[in-house]
Amino acid sequence: MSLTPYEFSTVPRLRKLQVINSLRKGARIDGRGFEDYRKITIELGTIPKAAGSALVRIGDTTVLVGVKTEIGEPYRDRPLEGVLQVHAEFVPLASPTFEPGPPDENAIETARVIDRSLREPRAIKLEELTIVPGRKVWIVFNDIYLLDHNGNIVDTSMLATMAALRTARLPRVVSVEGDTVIIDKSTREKPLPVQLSVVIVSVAKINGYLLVDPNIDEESVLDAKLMIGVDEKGRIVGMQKTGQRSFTRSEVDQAIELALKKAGELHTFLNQALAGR
Amino acid sequence: MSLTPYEFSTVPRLRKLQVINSLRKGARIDGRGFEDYRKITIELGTIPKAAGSALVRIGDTTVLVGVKTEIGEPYRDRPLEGVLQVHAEFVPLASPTFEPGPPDENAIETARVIDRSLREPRAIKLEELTIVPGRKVWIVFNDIYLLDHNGNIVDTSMLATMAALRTARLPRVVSVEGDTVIIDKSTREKPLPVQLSVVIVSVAKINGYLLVDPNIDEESVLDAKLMIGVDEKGRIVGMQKTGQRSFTRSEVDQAIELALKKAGELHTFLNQALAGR
Amino acid sequence: MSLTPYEFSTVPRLRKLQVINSLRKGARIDGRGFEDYRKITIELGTIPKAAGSALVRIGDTTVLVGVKTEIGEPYRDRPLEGVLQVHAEFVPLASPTFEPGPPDENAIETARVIDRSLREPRAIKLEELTIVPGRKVWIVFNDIYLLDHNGNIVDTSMLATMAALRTARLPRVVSVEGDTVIIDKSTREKPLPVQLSVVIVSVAKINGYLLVDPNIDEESVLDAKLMIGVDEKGRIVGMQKTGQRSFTRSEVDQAIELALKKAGELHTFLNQALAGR
Amino acid sequence: MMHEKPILIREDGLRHDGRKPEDLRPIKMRVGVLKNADGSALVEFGKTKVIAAVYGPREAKPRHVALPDRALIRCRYHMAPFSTDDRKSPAPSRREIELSKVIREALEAAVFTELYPRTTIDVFIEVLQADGGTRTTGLTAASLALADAGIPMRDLVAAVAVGKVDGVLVLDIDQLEDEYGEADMPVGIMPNLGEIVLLQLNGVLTPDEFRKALDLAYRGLKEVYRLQKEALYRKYYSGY
Amino acid sequence: MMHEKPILIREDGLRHDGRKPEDLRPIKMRVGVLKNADGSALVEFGKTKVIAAVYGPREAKPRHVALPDRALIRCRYHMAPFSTDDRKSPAPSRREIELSKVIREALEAAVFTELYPRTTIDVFIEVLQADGGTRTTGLTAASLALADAGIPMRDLVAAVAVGKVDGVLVLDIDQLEDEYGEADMPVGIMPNLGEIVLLQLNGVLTPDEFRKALDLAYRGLKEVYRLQKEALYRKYYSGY
Amino acid sequence: MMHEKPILIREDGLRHDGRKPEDLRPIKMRVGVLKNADGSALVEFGKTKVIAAVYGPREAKPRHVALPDRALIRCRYHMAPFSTDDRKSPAPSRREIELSKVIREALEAAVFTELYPRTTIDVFIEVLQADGGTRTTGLTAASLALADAGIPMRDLVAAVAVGKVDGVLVLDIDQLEDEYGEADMPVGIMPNLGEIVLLQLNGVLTPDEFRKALDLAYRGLKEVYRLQKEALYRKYYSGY
Repeated sequence: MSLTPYEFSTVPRLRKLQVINSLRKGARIDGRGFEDYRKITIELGTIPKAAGSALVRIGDTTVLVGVKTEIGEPYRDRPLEGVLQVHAEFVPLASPTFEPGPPDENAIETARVIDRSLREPRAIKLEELTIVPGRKVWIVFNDIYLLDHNGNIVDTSMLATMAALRTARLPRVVSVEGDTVIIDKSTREKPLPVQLSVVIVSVAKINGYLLVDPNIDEESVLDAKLMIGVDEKGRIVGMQKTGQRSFTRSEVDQAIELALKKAGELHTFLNQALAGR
Repeated sequence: MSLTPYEFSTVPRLRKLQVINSLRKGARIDGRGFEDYRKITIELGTIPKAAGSALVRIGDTTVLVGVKTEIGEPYRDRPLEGVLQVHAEFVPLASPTFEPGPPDENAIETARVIDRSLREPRAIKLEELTIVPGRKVWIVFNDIYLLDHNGNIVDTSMLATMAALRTARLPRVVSVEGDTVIIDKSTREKPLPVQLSVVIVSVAKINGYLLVDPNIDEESVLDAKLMIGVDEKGRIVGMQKTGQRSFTRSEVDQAIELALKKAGELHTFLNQALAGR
Repeated sequence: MSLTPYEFSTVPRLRKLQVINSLRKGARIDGRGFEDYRKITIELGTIPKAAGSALVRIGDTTVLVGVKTEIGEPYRDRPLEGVLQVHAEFVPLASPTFEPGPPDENAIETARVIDRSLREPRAIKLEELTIVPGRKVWIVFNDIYLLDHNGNIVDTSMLATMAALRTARLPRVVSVEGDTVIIDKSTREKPLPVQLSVVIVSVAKINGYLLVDPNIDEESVLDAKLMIGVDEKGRIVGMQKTGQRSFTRSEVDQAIELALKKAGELHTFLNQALAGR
Repeated sequence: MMHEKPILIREDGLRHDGRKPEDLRPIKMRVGVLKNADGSALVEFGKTKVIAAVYGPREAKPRHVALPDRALIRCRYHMAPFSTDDRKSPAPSRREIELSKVIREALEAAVFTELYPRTTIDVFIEVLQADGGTRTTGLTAASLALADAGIPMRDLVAAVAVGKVDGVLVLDIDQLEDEYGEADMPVGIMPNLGEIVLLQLNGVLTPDEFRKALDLAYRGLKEVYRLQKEALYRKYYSGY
Repeated sequence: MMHEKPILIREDGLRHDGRKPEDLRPIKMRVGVLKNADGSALVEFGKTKVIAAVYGPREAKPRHVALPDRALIRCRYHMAPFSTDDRKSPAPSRREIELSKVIREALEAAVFTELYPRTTIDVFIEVLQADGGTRTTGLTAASLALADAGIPMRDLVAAVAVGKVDGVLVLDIDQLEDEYGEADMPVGIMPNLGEIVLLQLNGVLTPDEFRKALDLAYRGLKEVYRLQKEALYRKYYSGY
Repeated sequence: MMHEKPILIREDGLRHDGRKPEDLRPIKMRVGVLKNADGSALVEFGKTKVIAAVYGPREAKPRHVALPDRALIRCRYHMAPFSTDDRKSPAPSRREIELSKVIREALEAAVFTELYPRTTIDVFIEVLQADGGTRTTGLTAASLALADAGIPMRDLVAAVAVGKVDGVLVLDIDQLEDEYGEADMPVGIMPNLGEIVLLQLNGVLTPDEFRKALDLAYRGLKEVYRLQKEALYRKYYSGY
């Protein structure tokens, strides 16, 4: 069951005024322009024991993604494909408002939006993850771990996911006899078959203004937000509106235009970070 | 853990008086006689995608039952029989007092009372649901979905269950090779092997009066209730006392006599409804 | 998540004073010396349907342990060993402060401390519980059931566990064909391969005094407690500090000396009880 | 494994364990067996062994569940993992949830809950060994534990299951008779008042058989009631 | 089993079920179908069948969740176990949790929650039969149930999914088109205001396709909105 | 797969990774690594990597858990799904529940909880990569995070595990030594006071070995303590 979040009702009026007054003057409370991301950093290989990993910061928002692989069975309706599982945990370490417990609707939504933005354009060639057709395939777990929540979790998580997946390597398959697959867990050999890079650009609407990469103060007062997945070819590969208010059609059109532009920059930044390793 | 229900303590005294005063005058608050059911309607095939389904109303109490079938393994101690599973959900849509969550003790009791009234007299020939002896059998899920709760859930649910089961058809088994069973889910062929029809008549005791089919106001003030399963041969195939007070022996005898009489009527009604399809 | 227990803050000051004043005078509130256990009784075979069972009382603290066995699969990293599972339930029957629900941190800690004190010194020859190497082994469930909680649950539970395990017998294996193992559950034949006896001595620290077998009043005011597993050879086979305060090094040394001494007595007592059957 | 149905009524008319159809199993009852609980009882019917404890009347926890005009009864029927043939998972099963309700309702009819508004009376039943009739043994034990806790009741509750096996109505069925018999009918009554507080039927009976089965239950429950009173007497009057 | 992809757009340009790309499925709407609920509606798009009920505004339970300045909306999207091809476990799936949120947020934008501070408005959506478009059908039904409950709204919410199948943009996709198509885009709007309250895209579209798909949705939603008003009219003005 | 036991103590007396028995692994500590938390620290012992955050003292939630005379400590030790060799399910395991308790009790002994009655101090420990000694690394990090949050303590807590491998007592065992060794003994102390706040033994030791193992732990903890103070100094006095 989904409930109106308590926070929505209790944002201090003053903060709301500050955010909006700032926008009216054409700037944001932290001084950025409407189309500016905060500073982005990408650290690769943070968790050497994982198949792939990346720590990404957008401003003070910090997400660690670890990719693990294991041998398992394919889904019954996809016997010739490996399995990708995307999970997100918002651990209580990351925010004074988080409590321990199973993933809440926000963590689930984050994981599922990212999952679909990977799955729908077939960013990973899952068919190359088959070992014994119909019986044994690679299961790829992409675990999103939010360490510090200061707004725009989804864009940060998508970047960290992409960086972790694109640098992930599968262990060596030592032998396959019937259904018995032996792997050498200590190895990292074949790269994960990632054939397409995807980023997500979230566009927030606050009092009629559209802006990218909302920080946590902006998120607390926004009317609505559009999370837009864009692949390296400039196609829209996923979208999700969130927030308690609406968009007009022309706002949606503007948001998409903005997202396509920023997505190009994010793709370039990500490629550079990966090239630099 | 089972707790005294809060409602029991907070029924308005006025309602209690109304119900009882009415009974003293030989009638019930809604004008019925002690031995009268509310109006019953049976709609068959409400959910065409299910193997069988029925929507039954007794007065304003509305229950939808859907029967699904799948291939699975038999219970270890019943290797030559199919599996029947009866579940009941009291979704919050159905009453202002219901909350979302796993089935509570009332839903569980309802499902189990109905399950036993089917299982004990072998209403379904489970042995005919075997596909590969000891390995593969039909699993039959009978899901009871309460949509509107206005009293006497169990009698309504049993009628809907019986109507759904008796009209259910199994998909075609396309091939069996070893343990691999292929079915064509789009088909509905062999009827479910139902060999015996069962109904449940609930007799309520209020201030010493016995009456059938209590409505929700009567249920809120009743002393005790006897749910009596009766098959088409007039045998008692299940029984459960509920409620926070007791029955005398002679009250039990009267309740059974009443149940046997009303059960005959319910069987006739059900048979007519099924013949009319 | 672990929380400071509420009880810790709300122990009546008077009780604390009584316990401490008593210790100052060299005795304990129930008249025992610092190194005295309360009266211990061991009843064997309380649950004849279990493979082994024992009801042990230390003072009024009562623990019932039942051992069940079944056929199952070995752990993947221990293909040639049977499986031992130790669980503890603190059912609400046992104390006015217990509530129904899954095992809390205290029950889990108790089970795990006992589990390790058995597992680390290989008290049970798990390799003798293999039936089909890599495929089928005996699973041994050691269920600790606390019936009356009056302090020192762990020592009592360990004694009951040891008594139950040492008297447990496995059912007869009737036949093994491939992975299919048939057993005759009604039999009790081969003793469980217990090769080493272990006891736990808990030493409490209250206001600087060290004492064994704290009763429930003493537990409610203790600073810290050291649970020390000792095998029949006088080796330390497990240890766990609990409680919200600290030990000095020399207190730890004294506690161990005390534990070694009392462990010898417990071993003797246990052996006598088992010999007397 | 599927087993062949064993013979439940032998040629001499006796049951598989030598009892006559109208015989109870050997019964043991002991009151006041736990120190912490306000009341407690251990009851055995043959190999079935159940312990019950009562806490209360005490403050309702959490407070908002308290009832303004009576005590709230909280009842849990629970089986120890080692009580059954195959180890039982400790998580409450649907069966245990149903039986907790059925037993609670039986006790509600007996306890003068209206004497203790805003309090809770907790009844915890633990099945230590199950060999048929655990709910009736549990209910019998629970009513003793309530009496031991000094909680006023209209009457004790005595309970037993009757069954139909190989076509014969028998008293106090055990697990084997339950498993392979044609009907299992647990009955709980307040013997002095003659009133029925628990009644279930799992199986098939003709109306006539049902009446005879209920007669048989009443007859057995007279003896159960006698043993209950004796157990209370032993604790409270004999200094035992 | 993996099935071969069926033909979704036939040679004659029609869809597998004979519809034109811009056709809706046959739609049924009925308001006030439940007695207990304060408002309710049953909506069918083809074989997809969803019932929604609204309770409230009523006292928030538990009280501490209440909001000082508006009504709290609680929303549950839930699928009946028999609604799907394979039986669905009754426990809420991750998908159901996400959709409950997405639908709640769509309704928040429409309801004047500020009129009822400290209360709860409960929206319960039950999918009875799923054949594609259950979230949009559910949102459409929920907004009717809110209207039936007399809760003031800026506008009704009408919702439908557009999709891309065999390269063609089509309106109101069903399960087969969802499963084998290239994109599924659920859209919910307040038709009179023209504003978008729900928007998801599962699939791949070029920016140009996206705009055309949204156009198609708006066109279909005009008709959905008309049917919604008609259903309300039938209940409230025609005595039906 | 079962692996053969590797050689843990080489012929030259060194350990599998080249350390001497009394050597710690390379240690990194960084304080104040998170923005939201009131205090935080990242600590690495070799490949083991743990982050800890502290929130509080703050209002207890829910309020009824608050203690009248001291702060309530809530402590969670948790492993990231990617921290272990095989992916770990996010649901708390029995091991994590036990370690949360053991670590909480170690911290209770150090924190002046009596200074903040009715509040909560939350300690969240996340194991990011596990290679042996995660609980001691976590406790070490937690005490730094508490210091970083400005919460008064009797002393910092420094922790390390000693072990017995191939018959030799060694300091700061890693995962391989834990898995194939004979004993693992985590020790947490307040170094300045010399008091023990955490002590566990998983394995078999003679009383004499136990004393020597404890000596070894104390020796190593002197160095850990020095590094802790250095890390705090770096943040608070060096402007780093």
